Amino acid sequence: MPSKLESIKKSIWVFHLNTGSCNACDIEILDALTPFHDAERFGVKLVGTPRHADAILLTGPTTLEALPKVINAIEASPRPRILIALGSCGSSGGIWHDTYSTIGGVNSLLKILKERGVDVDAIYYIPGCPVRPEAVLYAIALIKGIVEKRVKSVVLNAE
Amino acid sequence: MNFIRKAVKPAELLIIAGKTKRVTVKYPFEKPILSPEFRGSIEINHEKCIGCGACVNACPPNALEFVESSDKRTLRYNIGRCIFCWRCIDVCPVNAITGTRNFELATNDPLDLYSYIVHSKTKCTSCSKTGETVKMRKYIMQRSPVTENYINNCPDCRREKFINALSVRKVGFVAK
Amino acid sequence: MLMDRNHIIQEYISLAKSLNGNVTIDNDTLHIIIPKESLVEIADKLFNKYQCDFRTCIGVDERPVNGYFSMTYVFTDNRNSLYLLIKTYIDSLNPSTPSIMKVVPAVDWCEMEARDLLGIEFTDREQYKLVLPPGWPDNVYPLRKEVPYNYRPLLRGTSEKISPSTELGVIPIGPYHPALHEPEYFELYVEGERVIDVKYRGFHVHRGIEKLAETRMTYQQVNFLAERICGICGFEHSTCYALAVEKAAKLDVPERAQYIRSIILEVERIHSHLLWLGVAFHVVGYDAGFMHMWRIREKIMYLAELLTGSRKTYGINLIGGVRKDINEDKKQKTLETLRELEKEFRELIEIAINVPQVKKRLSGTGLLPKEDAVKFSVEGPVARASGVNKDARRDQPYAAYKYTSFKVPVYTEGDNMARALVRINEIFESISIIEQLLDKIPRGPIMLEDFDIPEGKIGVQVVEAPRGGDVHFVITGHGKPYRWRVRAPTYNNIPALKIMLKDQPLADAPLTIASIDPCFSCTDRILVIRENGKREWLRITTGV
Amino acid sequence: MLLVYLTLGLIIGVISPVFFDGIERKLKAYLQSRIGPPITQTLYDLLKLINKEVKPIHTTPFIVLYLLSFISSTLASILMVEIYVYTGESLYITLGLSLLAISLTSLTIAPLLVPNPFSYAGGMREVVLALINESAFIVSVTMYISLINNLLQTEALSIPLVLSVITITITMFVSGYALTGRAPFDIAEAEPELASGILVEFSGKLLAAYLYCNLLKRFLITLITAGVITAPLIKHSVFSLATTFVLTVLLWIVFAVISVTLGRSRVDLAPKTLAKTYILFISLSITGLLVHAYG
Repeated sequence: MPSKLESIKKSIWVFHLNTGSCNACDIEILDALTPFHDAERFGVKLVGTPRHADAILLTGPTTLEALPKVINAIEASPRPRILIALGSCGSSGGIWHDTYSTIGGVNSLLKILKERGVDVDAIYYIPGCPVRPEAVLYAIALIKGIVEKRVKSVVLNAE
Repeated sequence: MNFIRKAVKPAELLIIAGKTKRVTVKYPFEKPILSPEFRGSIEINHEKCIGCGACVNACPPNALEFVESSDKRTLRYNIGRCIFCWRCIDVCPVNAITGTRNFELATNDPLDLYSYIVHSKTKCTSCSKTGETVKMRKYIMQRSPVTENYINNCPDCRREKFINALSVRKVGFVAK
Repeated sequence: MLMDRNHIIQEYISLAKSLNGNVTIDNDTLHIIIPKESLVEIADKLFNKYQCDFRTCIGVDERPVNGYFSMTYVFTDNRNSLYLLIKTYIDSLNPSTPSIMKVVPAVDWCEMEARDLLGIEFTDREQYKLVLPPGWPDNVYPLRKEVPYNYRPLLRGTSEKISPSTELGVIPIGPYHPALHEPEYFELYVEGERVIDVKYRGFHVHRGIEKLAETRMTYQQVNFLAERICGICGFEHSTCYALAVEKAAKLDVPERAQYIRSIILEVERIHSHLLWLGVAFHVVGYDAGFMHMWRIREKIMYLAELLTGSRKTYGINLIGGVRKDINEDKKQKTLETLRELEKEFRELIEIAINVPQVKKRLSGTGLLPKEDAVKFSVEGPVARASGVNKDARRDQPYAAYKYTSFKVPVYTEGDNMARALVRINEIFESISIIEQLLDKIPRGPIMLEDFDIPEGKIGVQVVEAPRGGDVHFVITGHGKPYRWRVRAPTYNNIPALKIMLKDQPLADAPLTIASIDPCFSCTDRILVIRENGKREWLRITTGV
Repeated sequence: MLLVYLTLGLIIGVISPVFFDGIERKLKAYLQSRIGPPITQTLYDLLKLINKEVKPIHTTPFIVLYLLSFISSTLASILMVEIYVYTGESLYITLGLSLLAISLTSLTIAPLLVPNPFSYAGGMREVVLALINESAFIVSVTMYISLINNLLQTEALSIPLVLSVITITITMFVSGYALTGRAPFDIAEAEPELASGILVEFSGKLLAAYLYCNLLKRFLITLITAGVITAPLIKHSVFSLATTFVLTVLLWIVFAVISVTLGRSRVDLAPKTLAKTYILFISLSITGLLVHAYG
């Protein structure tokens, strides 16, 4: 639904979910809103309830304890909604990607969401450990289409 | 008097605001505030990399991993899992890994997060089992006085040959 | 003083001997092995008679080594800089031991954690599930050596539905809030706007750190893992881990490295306290204060990046030293930044603390009397605001703190204002500590070359994090720790919240919860009515 | 001619709150040393919300009904205030104030219909605040009009009367400010403890409608305050209408600046402080009036 996503580009309201992260990303998200970085100039706002959210920020490898609540929160947010996996833990489980009490990043979560029939309109990944506030701003600019995607997969032959 | 001064104290915030003015850096339209020491993503030079696996052993979150197949050994770098500690740079014996100050890594495609360096594996001349990477073997040969014959075998064959040679010398034949 | 210390050590030894204990002394640590029958008595004596500080307890699966489980209780004698490790062996077939909760109330959680993770039963107390998620299979104890670290059970019934409730007096408060730490969930029972009871459910971030360290990781990798226990005071954790291993292995780390560690620790303390003040202002709705506090904090973040290479999770600690040096240029820059910071902070905090709403809502709320503070063994600014004078930097000097002089601010009011004031004073102290350290920093290497770590040695270390004492306990193993136990200060502080929240206005609950600086605020729990008319509680208790 | 002005005024009344809010956010951002969102941001927010899915609550129809009643009575009230400013007939301001009472009531009730503890707690707080402020505001506005007319008619300057006018003006400003739900008095939304309180369950169009209603409420209250100040002073009809609008913007900005420097109050503190202030100032004003009349 690209046309629907177009409508949220000018005002992205974000609900922040800590799914078991170490808080470094969480404070950097907050930092992105403070004077030096000021994400609000892009229309970004942190909201207090998933009902108002356009984007759900996931920071953390999604612990088993947090999993049901994460699913509920995503389900509770109205569509169109985007998911933003933040930091190395969010993107792919990070340093905890295979421990006993996590499900290891957003990819496993997406599978579970699919099983439950919870749709997400787009997913963005922001690597970083922790994510710099500028990296958050870059991702927002990417969502809004201001900047070009710079990272891409390369396959190189050693010989 | 003191009472009034205290009452209007909160308004002094306006003075501070007036003094500091705007501090916002207009990233991405301006350059970000980045210290010269910042650790960003790493770059692996595929020409220098020998596929030894020192970085794979040192990497705390397993962002650098080997993906093995019968004749290829692929070094996979997962930026999505990298914690940017640069331990791999510390341990790389051939300085193939360099650090950058790049943090603009956001993407909407999970496949973008992976990059690969494909190494061919050596084959044992005796048993066709595959072993370390070709470049790793070259690296070892340049640095240590081992014969090509010796190193072209896999460790199993090497041991077997050694035992055989030993038994030939001691008892004159190879026990089956 | 030295006489005194020897005298008290003798007293501890005779106490242990009288209870059939076995004592070995290792520098500042007394290892006391005691039969489990005498456990309660010795804990009672140490905690109540000698007024030792209870830090944590550790369950260890020693079956591969000697066929027993063991429990170790860490006490510290703050006046004499002594660590007392009370260890008892527990039969592996029927793992059960008396609980010391009657005499040391603060042991509550860590005993339950040992029960969850190792399957040790505790008699004479109420037992409940604490750490593991609901639906975790019985008889699987992740910290037992035979369980693989990446064992993932199939969990069923993951959606948490509570029976339909019309009670509007229950206000769920949990953590999704900006700048908060561990996701925690509080259920506040309110009468009008007054809190009458509190229920707590935490451990949403149980990620299996301890298990990971003793399986997949190596000694040097664990530093980076330790740093990710907490994103705000991570460097304290990695320092604490490194110091504990170095203590166990008796490594002589270069002085310069210790100085650099102390400097970075103080930088982190300043950033953490500024963050807390900002968040506290945000919680009381004073957003301008929050913004300006974080504007000031940005300088410290830049400084941290300059000194270490990363804004957070600095990643410069290794066992044996640090990875980045501080050169003359950086030193000047640091001093300059600190001077600016001090000036701006002084200006701003004076204004912020005088905002009528901030002042009114901080003073007199979230009271924690001294007796309760001692009973729950609370840590850090929470303890110091309630008149408990303890600070590991002074009591158990580590890194380079013995070369500095600083004041430990102590207030007796025990309210949120006192906790804020402790933190404000500590920022000024930290600035002065960094200046002293930079002034005195010796030349030399920053990393110990070539060392090995013997197996089976025990190291325990307390490091004063911004929120209180971190405790790390390490038993060395082959190439990696055999057992690594971490206790963060918030672990002891949260149970005290029950006292602090009771009879408070609901509006101050987030502030009070934030005041212990797990600074988290609220959660949503949303009642949705499904299309089929079924009522269902959605609990969105996750978040920061 | 009047009809043209009024239609114009009404259109301004409908659209401008959205941009006023944009200005307020920009100003706040400036006082927090940052750039802040563009002035059109609130408009973007509302447009986006309109395009979003609505998560249904079973009481939605009632809430919509209350919001409709709010919007209609508010627009009628704006019209009445404009006519008052244009003509100077105090009958119209009386009508405007009674319409204000209706509209505030509908807006206060709406969140109480949401089956959620946060919303309920927030709603109750709103009711407590509204009870105190609404009456204080209406009383002070009516008193202000009669007092200022009295003052303008008296030949010699009467100090008790001036004092009386000053105290009642302060009451009017304070209660008006409190009614707009800004900083110390935004306890109903109280994000940290109540997860946006009264707004917690609203989503999509419903949220857009509710947020817009709140902006409209702010505008109406600011407009009334500006209107009663201008009307007795400037008699020229169109000019006084224009002045009222300018004054509305200025007042809005002043309120915004005040709200930056303050924190959020508590539900047990705010009504007490407010009630004390109102009782003190209104009785002072009455005393002043009595002294003027009989002294």
